[in-house]
Amino acid sequence: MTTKAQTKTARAVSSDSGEPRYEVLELPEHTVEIVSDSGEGAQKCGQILGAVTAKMGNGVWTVEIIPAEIEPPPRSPAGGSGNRVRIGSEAVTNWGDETQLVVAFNEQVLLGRHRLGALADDATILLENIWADHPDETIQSAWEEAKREFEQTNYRIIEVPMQEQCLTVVEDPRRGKNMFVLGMLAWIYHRDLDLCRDQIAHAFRKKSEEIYNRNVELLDLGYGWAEENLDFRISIAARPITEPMVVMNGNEAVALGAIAAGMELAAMYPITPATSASHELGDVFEKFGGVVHQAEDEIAAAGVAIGASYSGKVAYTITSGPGLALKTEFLGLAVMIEMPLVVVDVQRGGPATGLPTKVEQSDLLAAIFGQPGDAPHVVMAPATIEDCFHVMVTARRIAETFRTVVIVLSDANLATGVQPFRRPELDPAWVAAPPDLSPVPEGLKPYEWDAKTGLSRRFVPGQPGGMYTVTGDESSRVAYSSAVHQHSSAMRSRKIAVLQSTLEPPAVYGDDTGELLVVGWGSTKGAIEEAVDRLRADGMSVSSLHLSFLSPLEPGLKEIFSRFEKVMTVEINYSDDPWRSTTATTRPRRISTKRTAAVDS
Amino acid sequence: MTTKAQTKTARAVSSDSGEPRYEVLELPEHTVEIVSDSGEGAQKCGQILGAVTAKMGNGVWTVEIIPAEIEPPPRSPAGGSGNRVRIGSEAVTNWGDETQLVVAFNEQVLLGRHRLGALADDATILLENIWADHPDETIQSAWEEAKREFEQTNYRIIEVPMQEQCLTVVEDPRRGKNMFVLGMLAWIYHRDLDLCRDQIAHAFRKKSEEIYNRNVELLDLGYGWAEENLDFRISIAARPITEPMVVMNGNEAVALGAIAAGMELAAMYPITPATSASHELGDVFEKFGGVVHQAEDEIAAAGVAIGASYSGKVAYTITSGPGLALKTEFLGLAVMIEMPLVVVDVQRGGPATGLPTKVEQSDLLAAIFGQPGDAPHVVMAPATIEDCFHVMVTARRIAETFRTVVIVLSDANLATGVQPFRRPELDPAWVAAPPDLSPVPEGLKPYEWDAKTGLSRRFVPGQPGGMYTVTGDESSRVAYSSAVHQHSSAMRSRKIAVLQSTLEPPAVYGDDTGELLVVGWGSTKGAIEEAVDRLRADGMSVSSLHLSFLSPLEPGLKEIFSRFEKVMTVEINYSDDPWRSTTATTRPRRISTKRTAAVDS
Amino acid sequence: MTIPVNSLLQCALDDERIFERADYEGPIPRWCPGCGDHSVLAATQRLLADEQLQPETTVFVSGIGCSSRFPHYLKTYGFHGLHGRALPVATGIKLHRPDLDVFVVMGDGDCTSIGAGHWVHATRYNIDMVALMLDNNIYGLTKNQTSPTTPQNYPSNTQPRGSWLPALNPVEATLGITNASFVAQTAEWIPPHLFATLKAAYHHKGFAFVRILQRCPKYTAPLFEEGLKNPDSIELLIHEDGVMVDGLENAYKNQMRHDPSDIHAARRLAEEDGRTRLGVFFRDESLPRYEELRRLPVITAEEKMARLSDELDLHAV
Amino acid sequence: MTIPVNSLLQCALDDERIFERADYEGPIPRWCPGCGDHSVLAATQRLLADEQLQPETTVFVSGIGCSSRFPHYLKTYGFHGLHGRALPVATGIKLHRPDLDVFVVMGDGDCTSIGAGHWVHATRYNIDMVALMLDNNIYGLTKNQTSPTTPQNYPSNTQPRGSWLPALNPVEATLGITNASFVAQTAEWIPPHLFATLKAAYHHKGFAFVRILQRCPKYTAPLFEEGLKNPDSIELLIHEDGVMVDGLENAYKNQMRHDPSDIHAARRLAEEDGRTRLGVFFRDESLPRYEELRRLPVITAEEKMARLSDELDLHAV
Ligand SMILES: Cc1ncc(C[n+]2csc(CCOP(=O)(O)OP(=O)(O)O)c2C)c(N)n1
Ligand SMILES: Cc1ncc(C[n+]2csc(CCOP(=O)(O)OP(=O)(O)O)c2C)c(N)n1
Ligand code: SF4
Ligand code: SF4
Ligand SMILES: [Mg+2]
Ligand SMILES: [Mg+2]
Repeated sequence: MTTKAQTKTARAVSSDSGEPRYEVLELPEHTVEIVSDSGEGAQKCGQILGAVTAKMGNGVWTVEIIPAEIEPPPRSPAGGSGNRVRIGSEAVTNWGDETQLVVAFNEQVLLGRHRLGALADDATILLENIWADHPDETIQSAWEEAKREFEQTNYRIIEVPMQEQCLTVVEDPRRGKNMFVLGMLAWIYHRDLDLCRDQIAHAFRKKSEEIYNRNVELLDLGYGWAEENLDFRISIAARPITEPMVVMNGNEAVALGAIAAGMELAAMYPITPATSASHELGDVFEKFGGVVHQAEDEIAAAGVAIGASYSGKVAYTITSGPGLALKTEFLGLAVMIEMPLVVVDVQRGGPATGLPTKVEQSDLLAAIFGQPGDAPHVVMAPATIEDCFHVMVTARRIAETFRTVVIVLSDANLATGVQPFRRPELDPAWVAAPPDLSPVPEGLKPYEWDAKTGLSRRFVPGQPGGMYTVTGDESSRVAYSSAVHQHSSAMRSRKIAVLQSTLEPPAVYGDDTGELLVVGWGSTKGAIEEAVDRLRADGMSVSSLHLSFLSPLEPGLKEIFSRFEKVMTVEINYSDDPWRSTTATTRPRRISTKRTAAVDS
Repeated sequence: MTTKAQTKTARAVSSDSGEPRYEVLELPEHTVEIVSDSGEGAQKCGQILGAVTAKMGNGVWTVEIIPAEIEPPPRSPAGGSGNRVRIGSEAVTNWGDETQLVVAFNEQVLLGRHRLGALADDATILLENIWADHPDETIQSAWEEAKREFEQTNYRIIEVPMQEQCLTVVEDPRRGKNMFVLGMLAWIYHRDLDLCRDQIAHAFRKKSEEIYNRNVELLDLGYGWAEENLDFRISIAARPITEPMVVMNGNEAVALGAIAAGMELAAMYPITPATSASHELGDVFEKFGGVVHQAEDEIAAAGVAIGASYSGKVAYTITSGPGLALKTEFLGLAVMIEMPLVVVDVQRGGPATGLPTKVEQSDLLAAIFGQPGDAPHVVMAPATIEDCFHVMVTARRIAETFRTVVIVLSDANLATGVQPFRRPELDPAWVAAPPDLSPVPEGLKPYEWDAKTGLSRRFVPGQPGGMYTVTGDESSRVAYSSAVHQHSSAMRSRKIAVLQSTLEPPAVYGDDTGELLVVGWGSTKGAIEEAVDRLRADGMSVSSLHLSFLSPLEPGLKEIFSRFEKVMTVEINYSDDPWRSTTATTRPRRISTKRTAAVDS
Repeated sequence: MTIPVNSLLQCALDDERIFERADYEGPIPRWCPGCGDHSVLAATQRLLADEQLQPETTVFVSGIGCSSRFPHYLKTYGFHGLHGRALPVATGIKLHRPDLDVFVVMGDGDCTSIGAGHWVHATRYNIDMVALMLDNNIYGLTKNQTSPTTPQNYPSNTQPRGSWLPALNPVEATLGITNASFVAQTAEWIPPHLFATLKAAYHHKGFAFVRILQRCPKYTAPLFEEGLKNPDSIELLIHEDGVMVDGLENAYKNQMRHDPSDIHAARRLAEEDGRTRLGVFFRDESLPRYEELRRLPVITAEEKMARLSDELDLHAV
Repeated sequence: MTIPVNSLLQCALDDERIFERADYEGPIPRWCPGCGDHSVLAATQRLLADEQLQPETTVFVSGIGCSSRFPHYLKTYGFHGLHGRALPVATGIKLHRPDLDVFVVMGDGDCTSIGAGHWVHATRYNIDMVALMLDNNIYGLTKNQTSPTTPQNYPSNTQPRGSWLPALNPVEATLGITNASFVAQTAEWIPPHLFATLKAAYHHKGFAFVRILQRCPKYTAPLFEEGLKNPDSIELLIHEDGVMVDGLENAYKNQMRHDPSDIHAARRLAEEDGRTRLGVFFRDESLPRYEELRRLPVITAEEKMARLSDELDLHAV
């Protein structure tokens, strides 16, 4: 046995003779990550583990560890690629705290994760041991140096002869380790091997039978090796699944949600972390009569979506911060001409190129206030991956009913997080009705707003008698007077007020009154509610409130706030510097936290 | 005499025999406008009247009446072109209320102004009378119809045989009426004829002596005609000018201010109402070593300005709302790379194409919050035409000192308004020092912020030892960790806090405490302060406060607000619909007025 | 879009309406007297009547500029959008609704300056529509600023000492873009030629780019004097596959046969050499059209949900 | 800008430093193994040393993409800006500081898709700088989406059933733009040709546009196989005024004399016909350069204020 037990151990594990060779830790939850050089397949290993875990009835949240480069040099701290899986006995709603169990394919990627503070101080680490005696001396000494750095920690490092083992089955261990690791983890977490095999078959469905067989062989090898050599297993209770579930990431949910909403045109320009939604859609949209148009830039993507909406069914455009910036002018136009449009902004770190693969919620103010001129519109934020699906149906409906722009603020956390959720009960009524192309009744004119609701009829090309020219030029459309402008401004704002009046006040999570109310929106919901649970368990009087609409706000907030002594917001963005002596006035002041540490990669 | 006195008269004018043929009204102020088809020169007439008035020591505010089309059809209500001049015995700071005296070259353009509500109910109107007996019957009947519409009002309409008179001097009266009218107005307002002749000479300095002579002849003709035929004159006291003054519009002031600030590159793309600043500059900038670059679009204009700033002296870009929208992404970059940059936004009505020639202050929120990502920067607003000059000097200095973006919010009101102000005492210290190209001291690195101030040194190409790559990619510049991002976010925000700490609290206009405080910013200052004066004269307890900085805010506001029972803001933009039931929370709520009526054209 | 095509087709077949020119006329245009935009509008209305296009299935998309006010003066559907962005909007319309007849009207600044990127890509997409660029060599609406097509040394408000660069040649540039399928040039002051060119563009299957030389008496009158006064400065390119106008032979003596399938000849003829050439430079209907490569099945909401359910199965736990 | 030019010039004359390649080398590049960007970087460093360019007066401007990381790996000044917007930034630098040597590095998406409008206009401005387009026929950094230069039918993540349109030909397109003054093509896997082309571009006075065929082993390996394995698929354009590389005759048998002053021949040769042509297609130093048309006097702050005072006089009351 080549495993070398470290002197430091995270947990006391009995290994006296006579007792079972391993201890089973019964835990409510556990977080594991697999990290390798990119191209070694750690991501696939994590994905399969996540899927199997979901099928077994555990709560699970999977998130990718993405290196900054396409293919960073091997064995570099910044180059780690992989997956992080949080497994729970109850539903898991966020990526949680530090990682407790790490499988690392080399000590450098481990070092990268360590330096980012991503790992629990007492983490257990399963580390490929081939590097210690590597013929290349620089590698040997890098190994030694890393080991010294780890000695400052309480990690329990278990060296695993992954390559040695894999070479008994495959020639190139780079193409096999991941399934060997999957086997180890299956043993540790008591995963069902049949389910593992099913998922392997699904993952390699486009590959040959031979490849499937080899991967299963590696799986069994890892399982067997762990059984023989490891001294701990982890058991996390699961509830049997009683209702049909699906598992996917937030971008896939957005793509499928768009289909469910009956949208037929997605106009986009590639940008991380939004693009994968269009990869998913590009693959399947055709079957639904849909088109993914990759435009020459984000401006054109907005224009194409607006042109498509104008000519019939509501279209959408999807992007991230820099692309949202470029669409600004077109969004103002869409508000002015009251053109239904859905815009998905999958937020990343900003400003400018910023941190393209990292989560941030810093596009909020730009989404609400970014368009020059008075341009009232709707901003919504899904809070979960399930929401990412349903928000598209709602957004499309609001856009169409209120002839307005709906910006949907997703983020990198939702986009790359993978989670099971209740399978949507598909309803054909979600699909937009075909536009009415019947003749426009005599005498009906465009811009004849109902003064009470601010709503007016949209005429669609093809409708006899409806011919007119939409324009963002307030003057050439009606007249060049301030009374006209005042009225149309009122109408554009009023319909948003009407929308607001149809919304329900949000529900407080926790007690209805108390000392502290934590207010959030978007992908922080799971984390905030879990924090509230923990604090309440500690006896603190904390509740939380999650906003689904950022503009207009849901009604009743003032009343809810008044029931708590203090109200704070938690957002992943940077507010004014506390140094700042500013006082009073109308500027939004937000308390915020940067919370990118845990899964920073 | 062809003048036909109307039955309705605005003021009782004694015309008994024995007394003087005319009455002199002694007034503290009066507002006159000259309106014609475009191409008939009413604008020139108004400009000369404004300049003469300023030279005589009166307060004056001149503003253009601009038709929506380049060359609208003659005699159309929407086609009126001209100038509006408000004359006072004290300084005049805004365009005031309705017009009291109108000179109209035809009844249709008068109708246009009337329908916009631009005229006082008891206005006196001097109207060209050629149309009444025009050979074209449709014109005759249009005249009759218009006259009927005017009968609903209390206007005093005096018909003037302008064309008939002018034909005694020129062949084409379209090219002479404006100077005839200038003569009439010179008589009415007791304007100095020598000054009028000087200004005519200046206005036609590129034309022949013959043209000058003919115009002076027309001036005298109009003066004489008025003297013989009119029954009223207006006398507005003036103070002799004791200090040197200049007169110009806000766009010219911005252009000359940019020169005074030592800026050497203006990058722009044409857009109303910003373009005229670049016309002015295009004419003179070369003499100062400057370049006006008309880029292919607003995005490129921003990029060119940033590239120029990067390579040395701070550059600026100038635009209006739709252009600001397009620059959004580059502004985020400039904040991220801490590149000094001045952006002038001459606001117009929005959103989208909106009302290109009309004033609005609706780009405020987009200017402050429009950039995706956390992008703290500076937003300032000149309140007067004089400010338009000086703000450029301040903006350049702040941009450079704090390595930040400064957005200057001017508007169509300032851009086209003409007003005399104290001649700037030019100071060579305003001019940016040439960038320091000496070697960077050993060991000094970019992004080495002073943690207290958030400031760091900018390395300029040409400096030996300073070679590095600026980047908007937070990861490729330092490292891809949340700690780095947190720190750099803090530094980018802190320097704005430091700037704020250097600002003075704004001064309250009126009493320091009271019932109501009116808060404004930008071009509304004159109007707000005049309103405060009037209300205080009526015994009301009202003061006002004008903000020069919108972000960061000047300090001490909370304390000032606390001294008043109520605080309201007055802005030219549309806030939420009052229908809206929203409550509480962090959204800025603004009380606003649309105030485009008075000079709407 | 999937729904209305068939029913509209049916409707078109049943349609017994006959349209006169007046049926396409909107409010009185607000261009300057003598502005060339008037002529283009007139020729367009003639085309619409000649082709009996249904007003309700015809869409004019424009940017911002004097020329871009075009749609307001027609009684069809219109989209007067953003400066420089007419082509993406038109692309969206045609991708969603291939049954509509789409015309795009742009100014020279609109198309070749702020809209240059879209111009390149719309040409490349080769979607079936007519794109008219009304080229007055100046920014009209914003009052006299240099445009990319302003001739070298011609002064404007932003370049008061004359434009610094030679004028961009939009025909040459479009001919350089891969997948360009129809490139023509005409002059609005020769109405029969203008009409014939619009007609050829309308009948072309693909993206038909027409540069129309357009007088702006307000700002660029001198630039069009030669072309107006001296017909010999103009050369007409004639061909059965291009444009042939009976009756112009006398006024325009310079006529040259040019086969629009010859891209090399087209590029040579497009070059600046003192002559103004009018006609179809290039035309090729065999090139791929972006919207056709994406044929969409028509499916109902129920079918959609059934197929979506299949997709969800792939994600099932 | 007005100030430093003279002193820098003096400094350059006094300069006795000699630069080695290593003096231009920054941190280890983070591109994939085998990525063609490595070769371009190496050739560029060789050029800098060969020309003894001062690191502090040399600026590399880029957009966003794999290729746009270029400036980080050099020890000169660098500006890694926004996707598609390298050219306006470079324009601003060179307008303000004609004394600097400016190089622009763009990807194919960067330059021909989102940056297309700037590409057209930078070509037209003809400002003295070198513009390199690293063309791997794909979006690399964002992981495999179709670019305008992706060949027809080649699949990607956004067009999984293959690109719908034929690839845009950037050389042909650039040659269509009025005032284009230098257009060349090279391949990074032929280092001597790459180097010679960069050198010619650097010595050209004006805007030198170089399309570099660049391998992306990660996403488009098959597209470069033919060019790599079969030298006969390549034809070198040779001329004294273009690029001539001794020693390539044996490996690359197809050599063709082409005079880069001949725009017609250039356009023909640029067309897609199965051969990959490398060399200088077109070159003309007589065309106007935008930055030169705007010569700026050097004046002091005091002089400025004196002249500004004269301007104020015109506005005096
Ligand atoms: C984003 C944006 N930038 C600038 C403008 C201002 N603008 C309106 S029309 C125009 C150019 C007009 O020239 P052209 O396109 O040639 O059309 P023309 O008026 O000559 O017909 C400009 C710059 C605008 N409306 N929007
Ligand atoms: C405004 C904006 N849109 C999109 C992106 C995302 N993005 C980054 S690089 C890139 C394209 C990369 O392709 P290419 O320009 O060909 O360079 P390569 O990576 O292939 O070298 C895209 C779309 C961005 N950073 N900014
Ligand atoms: S300015 Fe020129 S283009 Fe515009 S309407 Fe007048 S003549 Fe026509
Ligand atoms: S993805 Fe392609 S272009 Fe990018 S670094 Fe890798 S090989 Fe090079
Ligand atoms: Mg034009
Ligand atoms: Mg590429």
